[in-house]
Amino acid sequence: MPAGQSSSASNLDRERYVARFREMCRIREFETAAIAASNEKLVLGAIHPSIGQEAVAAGVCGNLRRDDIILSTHRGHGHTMAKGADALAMMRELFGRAGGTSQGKGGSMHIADFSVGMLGANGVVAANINIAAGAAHAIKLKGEDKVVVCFFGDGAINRGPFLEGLNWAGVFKLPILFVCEDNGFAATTRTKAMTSGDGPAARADSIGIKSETVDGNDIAAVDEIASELIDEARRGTPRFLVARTYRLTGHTSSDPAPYRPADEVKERWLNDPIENCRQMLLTAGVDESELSAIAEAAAKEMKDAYETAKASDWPEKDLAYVDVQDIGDPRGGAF
Amino acid sequence: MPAGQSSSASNLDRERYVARFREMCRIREFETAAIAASNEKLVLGAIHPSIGQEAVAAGVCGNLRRDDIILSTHRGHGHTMAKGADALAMMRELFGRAGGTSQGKGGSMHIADFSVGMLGANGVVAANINIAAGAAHAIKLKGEDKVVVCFFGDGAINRGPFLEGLNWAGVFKLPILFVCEDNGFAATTRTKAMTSGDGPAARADSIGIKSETVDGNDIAAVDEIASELIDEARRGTPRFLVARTYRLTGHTSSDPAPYRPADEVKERWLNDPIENCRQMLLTAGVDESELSAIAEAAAKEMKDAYETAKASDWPEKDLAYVDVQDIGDPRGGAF
Amino acid sequence: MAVMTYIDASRQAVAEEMRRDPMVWAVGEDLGRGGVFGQYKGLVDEFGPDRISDAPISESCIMGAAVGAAMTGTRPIVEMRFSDFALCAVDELVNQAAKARYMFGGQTRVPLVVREPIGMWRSSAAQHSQSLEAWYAHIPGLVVAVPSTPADNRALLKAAIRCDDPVVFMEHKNLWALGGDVPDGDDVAEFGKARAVREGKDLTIVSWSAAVHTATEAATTLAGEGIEAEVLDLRTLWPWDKDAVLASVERTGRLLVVQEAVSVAGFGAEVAATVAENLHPALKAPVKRLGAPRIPISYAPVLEDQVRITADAIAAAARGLVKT
Amino acid sequence: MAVMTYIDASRQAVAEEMRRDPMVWAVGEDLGRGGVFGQYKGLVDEFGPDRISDAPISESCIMGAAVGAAMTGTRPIVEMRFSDFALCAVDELVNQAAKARYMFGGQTRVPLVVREPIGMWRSSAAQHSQSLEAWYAHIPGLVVAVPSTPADNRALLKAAIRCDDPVVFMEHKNLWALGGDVPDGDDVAEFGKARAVREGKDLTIVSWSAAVHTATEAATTLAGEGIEAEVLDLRTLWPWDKDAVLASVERTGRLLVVQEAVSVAGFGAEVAATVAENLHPALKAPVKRLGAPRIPISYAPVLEDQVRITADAIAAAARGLVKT
Ligand SMILES: Cc1ncc(C[n+]2csc(CCOP(=O)(O)OP(=O)(O)O)c2C)c(N)n1
Ligand SMILES: Cc1ncc(C[n+]2csc(CCOP(=O)(O)OP(=O)(O)O)c2C)c(N)n1
Ligand SMILES: [Mg+2]
Ligand SMILES: [Mg+2]
Repeated sequence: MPAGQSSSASNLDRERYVARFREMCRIREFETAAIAASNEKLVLGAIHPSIGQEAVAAGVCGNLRRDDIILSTHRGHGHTMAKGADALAMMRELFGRAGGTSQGKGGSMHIADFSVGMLGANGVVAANINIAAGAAHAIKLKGEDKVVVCFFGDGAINRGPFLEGLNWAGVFKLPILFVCEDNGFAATTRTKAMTSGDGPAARADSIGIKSETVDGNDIAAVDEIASELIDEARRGTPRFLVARTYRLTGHTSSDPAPYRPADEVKERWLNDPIENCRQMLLTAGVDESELSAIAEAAAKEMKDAYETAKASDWPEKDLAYVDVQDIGDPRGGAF
Repeated sequence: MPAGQSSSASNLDRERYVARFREMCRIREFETAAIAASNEKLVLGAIHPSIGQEAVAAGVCGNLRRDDIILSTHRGHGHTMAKGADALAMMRELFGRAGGTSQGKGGSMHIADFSVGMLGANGVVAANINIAAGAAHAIKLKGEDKVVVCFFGDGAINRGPFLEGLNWAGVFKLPILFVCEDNGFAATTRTKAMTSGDGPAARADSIGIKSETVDGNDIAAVDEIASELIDEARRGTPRFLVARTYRLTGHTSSDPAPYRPADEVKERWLNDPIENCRQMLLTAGVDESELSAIAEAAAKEMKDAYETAKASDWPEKDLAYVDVQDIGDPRGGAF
Repeated sequence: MAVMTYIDASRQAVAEEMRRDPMVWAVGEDLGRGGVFGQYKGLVDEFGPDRISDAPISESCIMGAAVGAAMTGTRPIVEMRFSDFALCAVDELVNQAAKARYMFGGQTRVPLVVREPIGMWRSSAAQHSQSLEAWYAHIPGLVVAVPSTPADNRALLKAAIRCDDPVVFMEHKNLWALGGDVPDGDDVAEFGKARAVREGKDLTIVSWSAAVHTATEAATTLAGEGIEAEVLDLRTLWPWDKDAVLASVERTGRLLVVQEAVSVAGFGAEVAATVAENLHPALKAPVKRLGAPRIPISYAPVLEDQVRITADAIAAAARGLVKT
Repeated sequence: MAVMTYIDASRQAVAEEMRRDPMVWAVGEDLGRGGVFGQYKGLVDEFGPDRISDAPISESCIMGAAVGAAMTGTRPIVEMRFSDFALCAVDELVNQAAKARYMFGGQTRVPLVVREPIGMWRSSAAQHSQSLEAWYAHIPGLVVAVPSTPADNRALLKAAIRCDDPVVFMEHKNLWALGGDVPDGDDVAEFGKARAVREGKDLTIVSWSAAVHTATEAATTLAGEGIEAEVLDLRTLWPWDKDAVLASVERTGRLLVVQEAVSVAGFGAEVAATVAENLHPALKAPVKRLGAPRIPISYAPVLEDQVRITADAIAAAARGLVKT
């Protein structure tokens, strides 16, 4: 099947896409709960919702094994959850509580769960690209049968690591798939206005990393092309995927995004990937009630996560001095 | 005339190419003298000869006005001289003497002559690319009728600034010509081995900076395409030129370059751009004696520069404390 | 005299200097919509998108291009958004901007202002909270400004924009909303002049940036106990007002340096060492530094607080010194 | 015991550790041909191009990829060629490598050695001569090693390669050719232990890297005049051997810190401040630092020398202290 076209409804693997639907609902509900918590000042640091982009996370990560690796960005909840991280531990992390994925030390922008191969979101745009190349390099050195997926946004393609990391992957023939989530914006800026040339795919191709472009709001399309590219990447051909999508919320949960017309956003909501998926499944004959039950279960799961996180303890103070490094007293000269 | 093809000998602008020949001879002789001085420990810091690449410097810079701007690399003698810097002042700089272009503070790797628009060689590969973009940005902001030429090597295309600077030039539509001197090597490494994809031209095109490729050992070809691209760039369309050439010496004057076969080097010497130019001029009817006289004059000029530099004073010690910055006492806490 | 916030004072400084000199321009991500903290809000309307310029996410090029544009007659103000992101542009700042004038033997100058908001601010965690002012104080060629008040933010930023050398201008994120009196007119600071926030005879507290306020709070507490602390705000770390600090400590006989940054190899070490070198016989107590432990900054407030200096800690240290 | 150069000692350390642990690998520009100074000469023959790996000119990716490869079970040695070029990879080192273990709550470690040759060396000028060790000492999460002898270069590099945290390993370019005794066998240094180069009762000279040799030369001169200087080589700046320094100064009553780096905000300030804080009553003279003026490093030898500390200057400063 050519890249970027989804299966027709008739021969759809229903179980597979019901699972993807569930994952997308869980991500949406997780972030909805997190935004609420942020508004209530229960979550203190900035959070960057991926609402509207869930199909990319679910479609790509659904094709990975547990010991495969991903690296993510500031907008990393979806990827992390889709890779298998525990939602409650993630929620606790956002609340800065004990039992958080990183014991409350990282928060949303540094969400990570190494136990499921999620090697970290990153607060520095594009910094994850070189790190991901290195993780793939280690796989090659060790002769492991794993692959790395590195997610980043369309704004990241203007930073040096985009060039350096892709070149590295190409030179060393590393098992890595780069996924550029092209949501049209870099914070308040339309990315195109600050990008010269034809964009991520053209750049990747010129660096010898063959690209495909997909409708990032079509879960089946993402799922299929991701499966293909991940297979290739695993065999040592680095690949590149551009997923065209849209950030339905502001840049952060506190950004009302006045820099884009209300009409544009309204129209984009009509292309909500979760609703798209639901329609696809309905067309394929899945029961509406089954899907509603999934959506409700997701909502309940995240509501519970929110409540449990809220009731969780703060981390022990002394944890501040743990895991700095093995040697040297960090307290010297301090207050 | 299509890019990359030189004028046929018959309708050659002889005066123009005699001038280019002279410039190339001067560069060759300057560096020959500098290498000798380096072997004698009269020049202390590393020097990176551009022997074999003179046609790029002469062909490109010959098309610039005095107030146009260039930025260069560690291998910058040729560009600097071709832009009009005084050879004796440059030689003094390499010797670290008073009267050097930078008063002996910079040396070969930081050779610069702002009075002729030469804004500096750079000790950091690719760092000049962003600086050059900024110089072009200032031209645009001020509405000046100038252009910037930024030289760099094929190894520089793997550093982040290559991407960032080209993108910047494209986004802001800056008057700049990027010239990539592709000599096949980055220090002891064959650049291709560490470069993924189709190389500088493909990358530039993908960033929206249209490229041309030229035989960098053919002075007429370089001259013609440079003239064309500089015109375009001056009008606000950033352009890119790849000049294929070869570094006939080692990476530095003390590098015997054992990492490449003697045969390869021998063969490349048969494509010496100066000899190519001489043959072209002879074919066009220029007297052999005229060309010999030019070559000899260049040799004498540089021999004299060497002798004068050698006899020049050291800089005044206190100069060390000058031009740090306008405020603050630099001596505080020092020995 | 007007009452104004720290952020508004900076915006006014930029606007006034841009009116004064058409060669001044600002460049950074999202500036056309006011910048990430709103420091540039509205400026694009007055000055247009060429002079309040958006930029790609390319810190290295923002800084590098500014070096080129500064060497060729313009006066760029570079916005790094968070000082942490300036770590993507260190070659451009340290190897290029700081050295160009010297390395080229005085043929050029680099009148560049690098705005790098620093410091801890509501759970911003390890990559958005650092205070690395000591790094830049160590680099020949750089000026380092660390304003603590709206008045200083305006006056120092104006001075920075007029300075012919590169200035690292570090505003503290937790001060954006702080209000204060700001003199009218063309109030341009002189670099290297400390401000006496408070006079006192018992000890000298030297500080800068947001920590000045914590130090001042501690001094108020101490005053209630009969301990009179002199509080000096350095305002710039290079040049720094050695004379004022030495004169004060000569009088008080005691030095306490208070900084938000990591104490180890922080700028406080420079101040303490200088005082110890110069005033040994006059010291009634050992010099003392307070700074953060050598740990990254956490997200969870309770852990983040472990890195946060408090007025209590300062007061306790001051009491300790005075008792000696 | 064998006599060996500083560079050979480092090569031996790398080779031995690579034999010992198949997860150790080195990556940097030109390594396949031995690296720019020949530190890796011949290693590719034994270990192959995957483990002695060339790299594109991409310092940011060399460092960043090493972070990723270190988090996933390998132990990369990263070659930065000149410490100045490491300024192209500061985000990767400071925001990523140094913070990952902490920021991710201990889920990972970054066993990474960053080799950054430092220092002045035959007219290398402003962009190839810097000594920025103080920067890294200021960054939580980093170990900083600054060996001054062949034996230490081998033993510290072995320790660095075995360390589970990132180590900034700064060799001095001017020491490559220095010969010296190197113990046989598996000599692995303990970080944070100073070496007493020389004992003495009249003053303590604290130094590190190449400056240790200049300090020792001065101490020999001083001994001829009856002044016995104790010379301590810190060997690592984080952790640094505070105990040894304090014990020595407690005995001698006098401290002189000697560094090649810029004095202002250099690591010498940390040492001097710490001693002044802790030993004020025991000091017979004020603490004193010697370091470079705050100027970039010139190309011309006569100007470069203005930044170069001499044994004479050290001896003069020591005499001044002892007279007090
Ligand atoms: C190096 C760096 N520069 C700037 C920022 C501030 N910043 C955070 S997210 C963002 C926009 C990123 O855009 P994009 O890569 O398209 O990702 P998206 O937010 O759209 O998911 C910016 C500029 C940063 N985190 N790191
Ligand atoms: C950032 C950086 N990394 C490494 C070096 C060391 N170095 C100097 S020149 C050079 C090779 C450059 O190759 P290329 O760009 O092709 O230029 P050429 O030497 O061939 O003219 C290298 C690696 C440097 N100067 N700067
Ligand atoms: Mg985006
Ligand atoms: Mg080359």
